[in-house]
Amino acid sequence: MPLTENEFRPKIVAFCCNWCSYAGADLAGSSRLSYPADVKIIKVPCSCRVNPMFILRAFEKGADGVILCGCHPGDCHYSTGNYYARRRMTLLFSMLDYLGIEKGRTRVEWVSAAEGVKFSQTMNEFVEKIKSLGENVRLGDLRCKN
Amino acid sequence: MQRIGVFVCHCGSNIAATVDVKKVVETVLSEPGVCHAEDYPYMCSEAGQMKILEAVKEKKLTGIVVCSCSPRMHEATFRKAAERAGLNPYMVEIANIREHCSWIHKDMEEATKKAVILARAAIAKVNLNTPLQAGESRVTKRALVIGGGIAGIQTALDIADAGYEVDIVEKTPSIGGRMSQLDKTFPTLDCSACILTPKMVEAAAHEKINIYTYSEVDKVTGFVGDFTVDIRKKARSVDSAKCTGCGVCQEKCPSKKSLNEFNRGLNTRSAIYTPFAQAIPNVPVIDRDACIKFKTGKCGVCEKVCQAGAIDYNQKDEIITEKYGAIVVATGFDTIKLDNYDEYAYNQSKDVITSLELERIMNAAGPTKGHLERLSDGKAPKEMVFIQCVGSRCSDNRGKSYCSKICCMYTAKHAMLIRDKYPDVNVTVFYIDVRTPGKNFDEFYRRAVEEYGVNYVKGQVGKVAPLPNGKLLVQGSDLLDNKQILKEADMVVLATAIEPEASVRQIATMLTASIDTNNFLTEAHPKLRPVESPTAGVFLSGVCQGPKDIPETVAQAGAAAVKAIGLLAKDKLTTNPCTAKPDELLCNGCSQCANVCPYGAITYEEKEVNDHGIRETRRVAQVNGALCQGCGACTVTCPSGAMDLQGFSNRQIIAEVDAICR
Amino acid sequence: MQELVNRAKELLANGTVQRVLGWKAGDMAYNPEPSYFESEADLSEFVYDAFCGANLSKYMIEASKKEGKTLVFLKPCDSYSFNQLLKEHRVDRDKAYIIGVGCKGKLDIEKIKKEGIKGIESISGIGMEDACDTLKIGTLYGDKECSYQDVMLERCHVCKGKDHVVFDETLLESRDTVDSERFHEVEKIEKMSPEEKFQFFQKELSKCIRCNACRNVCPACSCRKCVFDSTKFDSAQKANVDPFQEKMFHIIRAFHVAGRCTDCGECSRVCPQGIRLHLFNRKFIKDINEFYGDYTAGEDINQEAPLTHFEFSDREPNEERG
Amino acid sequence: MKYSYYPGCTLKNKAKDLDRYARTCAEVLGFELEEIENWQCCGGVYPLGNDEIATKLSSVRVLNDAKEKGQELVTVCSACYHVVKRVNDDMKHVDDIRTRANNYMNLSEPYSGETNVLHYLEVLRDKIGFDKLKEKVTNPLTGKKIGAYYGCLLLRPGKVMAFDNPENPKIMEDFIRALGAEPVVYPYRNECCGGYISLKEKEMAKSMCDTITESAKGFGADMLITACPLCMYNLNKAQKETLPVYYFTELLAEALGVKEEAEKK
Amino acid sequence: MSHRNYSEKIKEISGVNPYKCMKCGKCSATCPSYNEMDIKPHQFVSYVLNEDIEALADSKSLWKCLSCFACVERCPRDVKPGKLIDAARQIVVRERGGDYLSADEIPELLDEELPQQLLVSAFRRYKR
Repeated sequence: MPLTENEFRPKIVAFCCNWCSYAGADLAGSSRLSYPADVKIIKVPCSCRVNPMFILRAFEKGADGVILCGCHPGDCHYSTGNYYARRRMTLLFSMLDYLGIEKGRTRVEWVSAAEGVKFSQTMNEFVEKIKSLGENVRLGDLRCKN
Repeated sequence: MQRIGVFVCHCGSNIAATVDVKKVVETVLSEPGVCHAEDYPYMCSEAGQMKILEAVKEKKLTGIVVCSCSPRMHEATFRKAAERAGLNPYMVEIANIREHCSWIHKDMEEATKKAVILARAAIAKVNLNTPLQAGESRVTKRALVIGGGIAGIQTALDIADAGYEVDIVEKTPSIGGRMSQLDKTFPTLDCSACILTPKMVEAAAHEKINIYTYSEVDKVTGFVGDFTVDIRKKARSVDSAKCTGCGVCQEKCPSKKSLNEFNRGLNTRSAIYTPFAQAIPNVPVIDRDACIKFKTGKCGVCEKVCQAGAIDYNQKDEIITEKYGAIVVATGFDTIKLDNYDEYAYNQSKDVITSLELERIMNAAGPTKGHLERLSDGKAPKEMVFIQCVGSRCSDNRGKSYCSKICCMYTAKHAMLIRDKYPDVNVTVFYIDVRTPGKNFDEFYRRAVEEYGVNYVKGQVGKVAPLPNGKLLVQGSDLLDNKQILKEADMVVLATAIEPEASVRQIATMLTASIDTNNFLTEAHPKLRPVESPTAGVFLSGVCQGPKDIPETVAQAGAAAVKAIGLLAKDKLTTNPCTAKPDELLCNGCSQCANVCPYGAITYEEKEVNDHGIRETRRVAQVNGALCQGCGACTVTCPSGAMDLQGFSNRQIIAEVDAICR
Repeated sequence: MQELVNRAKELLANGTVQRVLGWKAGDMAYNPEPSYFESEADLSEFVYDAFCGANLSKYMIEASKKEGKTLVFLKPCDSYSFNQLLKEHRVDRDKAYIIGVGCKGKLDIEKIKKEGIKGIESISGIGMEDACDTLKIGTLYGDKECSYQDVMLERCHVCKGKDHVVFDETLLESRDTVDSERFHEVEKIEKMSPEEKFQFFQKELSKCIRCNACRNVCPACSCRKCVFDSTKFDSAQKANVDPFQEKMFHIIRAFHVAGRCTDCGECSRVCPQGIRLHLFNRKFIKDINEFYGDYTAGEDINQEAPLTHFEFSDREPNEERG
Repeated sequence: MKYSYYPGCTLKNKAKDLDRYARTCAEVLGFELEEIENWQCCGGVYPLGNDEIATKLSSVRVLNDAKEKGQELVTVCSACYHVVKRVNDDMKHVDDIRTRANNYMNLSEPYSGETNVLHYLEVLRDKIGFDKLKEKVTNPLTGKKIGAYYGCLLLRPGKVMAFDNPENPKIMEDFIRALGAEPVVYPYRNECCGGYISLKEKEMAKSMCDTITESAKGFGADMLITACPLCMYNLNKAQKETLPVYYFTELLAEALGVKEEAEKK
Repeated sequence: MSHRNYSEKIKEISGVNPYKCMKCGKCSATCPSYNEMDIKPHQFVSYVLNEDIEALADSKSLWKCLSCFACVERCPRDVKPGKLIDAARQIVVRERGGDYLSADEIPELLDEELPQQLLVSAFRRYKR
């Protein structure tokens, strides 16, 4: 998609676990299933590696949305990592909602190594959602916004 | 401060057509720590790697960022190159500008911008990288094969022939699997049992192979080279050591009404049974749900008639714990349930059958002793209709989205065999496409048409309606003649889609091997590593990975064996150095991290520490590097940040976040 | 109160304990503070009345490193905190002699001041032997009166219960003080629109001066070194420089104590800016109860903690509440 | 138990029988059908086009009425059931239709598919239970061999209607069994009778009905039952003499011994 | 509107993605009106894809489809040929006003038993 002026282009950080979701993103790539360039992926070994600090940090530095992708429950490479991640993120997201941060800015999605289509779809949806929410002003360090 | 070199790969035009690599090079040069940047058509080539080696030497680089394909492709390559250049291999980071950038974006400006950001994130991370040393772990020289069908048998034989111990775990009372249920095999039409039985016997007789039938895998712990597996040997109620396999117990057993699984439920068997004549081991089991002795306490006929005294009603499930270096999954397939396809009247009429059921009907040991007859009235059919793609190629959630691959060939085989043995039977095959890639396959199909006069009609069937006269009205369409066809048939055979054996889900979960939406096990790479699971030490054999015919299954079984042998041949494995590491001065000793560790890698020690001059004994966490697999669960549980993950440290990830959000 | 002093003297005298951890009278009638008492003489300053809200359990971390046993007085709610610290191996049960003391609800001086009572010189009706229904307050401007219940700390209105979960012996009777629904405030906020929520917390948190009083008093927030003081996350901060950092600090602080916070309410009690910090912790407690079943930190040290445990069927993070 | 009841146009006119037997039997079986006030015709056919909004509104009104009363909505006519249930599904799942329909309706609270739509047969199966029904039968229809004729509208599309297995349904057979008669299963019971085209394509409809009735007779049916006035019309047009067709409610009334009572209404 | 636009409109109204069709012909095997139709159900998608809308609009099939949803139910690719033909009919009715049924011919089509819903639905289907 060519860049047009004045169009809001969100900053989106996607944490992907090495075993399923990062591979799912690779499959989306090798299958040429496009999604907006606004999404930047950070590889982590497991969804349970993602500290709420990372998510808040991303928002602080100007991210408009953060998504965490991991193996489907039951399929974690480390057996149980995504279960812990699920509880942590459930509580964190609920807290952010409680603080008045738009719910759609955070998301968890389970994407397997075989789900290139799902990865691409998820990212397309997420970008759309963030675009509809607009710029993140409630959770940012305003100095980071230019 | 690191001295970082950035190497941007064109990947031919894969990257360079969408990402302005020169611009990337130019832009990253101003990043902190970067003192060298260049691009090259193929960084992964020997010449490309030499570029890295030279730059390391000339510019005294301490860290390397390669902007290229996914780290899943070439991270290992570039780490090795770094090692050749005298750097620690873990001073390399990959910016994935192919799969995550050039391949999914079309606009060059946009893709280039993104590539720069991804490079920045990798640079920011490398700035914080520290050299890591890989540890070592031992390899148990024994393999486990889960599933005793042709895939499992072949894999086990090949591993055993290489000189390693192999255990086969098979959940049914005999090895043999689906292939033992087949009558003839394409494209040569030789008898399935004739070629399978010798393999079964060979496996049973092999001194390196140990077979656990009527057994299941209960629990798997550990990791590549060092798995610990609990195998549940289900109570057979027959002492294998004493049983002579005479078969008298089965003859005399008064409970004969259980559906015969081996014959797909088309006839019945006794409560004490061996599934088929060539079963290995030739030792029956008692089906406790059907056995009168177990249900009422009275009976005991088998015990009375057994001269060997092998019957043991008190036998209990037994758990065997064994260590393995490699695990091969060969769990095979089943046909799908047809409850979603009642338009084909499978549930309404006995004369509508699946192809696997037809195999049993055609087989001399089958429910009709090999005579082709209608199951409703025993009459010989005159008109037979085959329907292809039943449940395959369906994207409507009723069936499977994939092609089951074997149906075109076995349907041609069935049609041919019927026309050969019963020339007065007319055979019509309704097909969508006939797919016969394979050596001598299309010729085989054409023979069915040209030599045996099988009537192939292009068009799917819409409905099969049982008629009051006992026949089946097949309503199909002939797309080539643009006609709707109404055909009265005596039997209808459904080429039913295949799906992975249901138990594979549980097994995959135990092995933490990933599985796709259709329950097929995922391979480490769809083209280049097709017999390996992404989980190290776990290999895939046969249909559990995707639909396959027998020759393909055997080929893959051999390939899986080779991969397993390659692993077992090693004495030591280098372990992932990206493990958790506690900062003893920050550790509270609260044990929360140990509670979430799936490997029991964290223990606590009362240890004297020197905290800025204060010497005291504290309870602090210790990580066993050989056990830790580096998931990072502990790091988030730790409130003080004392526990960190090497290679994915808090600061490294935060640096990446900052670089992306900048 | 004298009973407590007498018993403390006994235990010191017979060598059971080396020291006593209790409350010492402050310079005003309403500000007693935690203190060690090493001798019989020291105990003359000991006080236990309606202003002894301070939770002494956290002090037991340091006391556990000292020679010999420490006698500690724990109110019912404090005993949960102690238990939680025990679960996390932060205190040594063998180094503690716990006297569970009764509680009739503790008072909030800020609430008394809000009643318009200024220039306080003396307060009576706050002893454990008193009826604790009316306070008589001597001020520069004459005698005033106010209802005991009206000026209780918020936490006492929603008290977890008046039974101690860990103790060696108990002294003094308690009185039930619950008259509010614990999650009522949280629910009220949950029902607000996102904009209202945001404004509400923005207003609360913008008062924060990052004095760290909440962190220092919290028995769960007892890390040797806080992440906000270390370089581990590149997150070392002293004062908040922007509205985000206030949020970051308080969200992470609440997250770090989620599943461990006993809702002792000390954070809100000590906040010099009067920020209702318990609203964060209580939100997590409410969610944990709703999503994963009722859980009270510190109640049972053998129970699996909600964040180091899971069920296969746990809810999904994106799932709507309902 | 009280349900909102939507009879639909034909049940007030040509298919009065279908309606009055249903009501009388409901009384016997202990549930109440409270007719929705001022209902409008559902249109008889579900508007398939994604951009059809106005044609769906009468159904939305009925559905919302039931929602406001906090009741489930019961229909007897297959066509009404089909239309109302599919519109309800749209309101639940299709954002665009929901938004636009609600814009038209201007309700105090937007309707988004909250009402549960039930066919009378579903009430018998899921709420009363065929076992209970069997107990209430005073005049079992022993010896009768009855073919159930489902037609299209009750069953398809299976994912939306979720009424029964669309290719091999059994609810009417179970119903017949509960009345003490013998169900006759024949393969054309879910094939179309010609339905909507029979106004102009009388011949086509006849040939389709012939296939159905021949199949039923071939498997030994003495009579057919249906829940649809349109099917009833088409089947009777094609033939009347050899295979009588009844509304299922008529046989229900007969088995419950209230047929005559119902006819007086 | 151009043919392309009509084709797009049909896809929009029906919500059908004709590219999903794999030409298995199950719809044609299923259709009870097959013999009455000039353009067969499995061909609908081709006409839409080829933008041959005129032929589709003039086709008898538009008026012979029963809307019995059997093709929709059985289609293994979720293509819904029935929805496609209905959308084509919608367009014809909307554009041309619908000349398949006129009010004048109604009386002679009526009989004693004819249920109301048949009339109502006929007008819904064939008229604007």
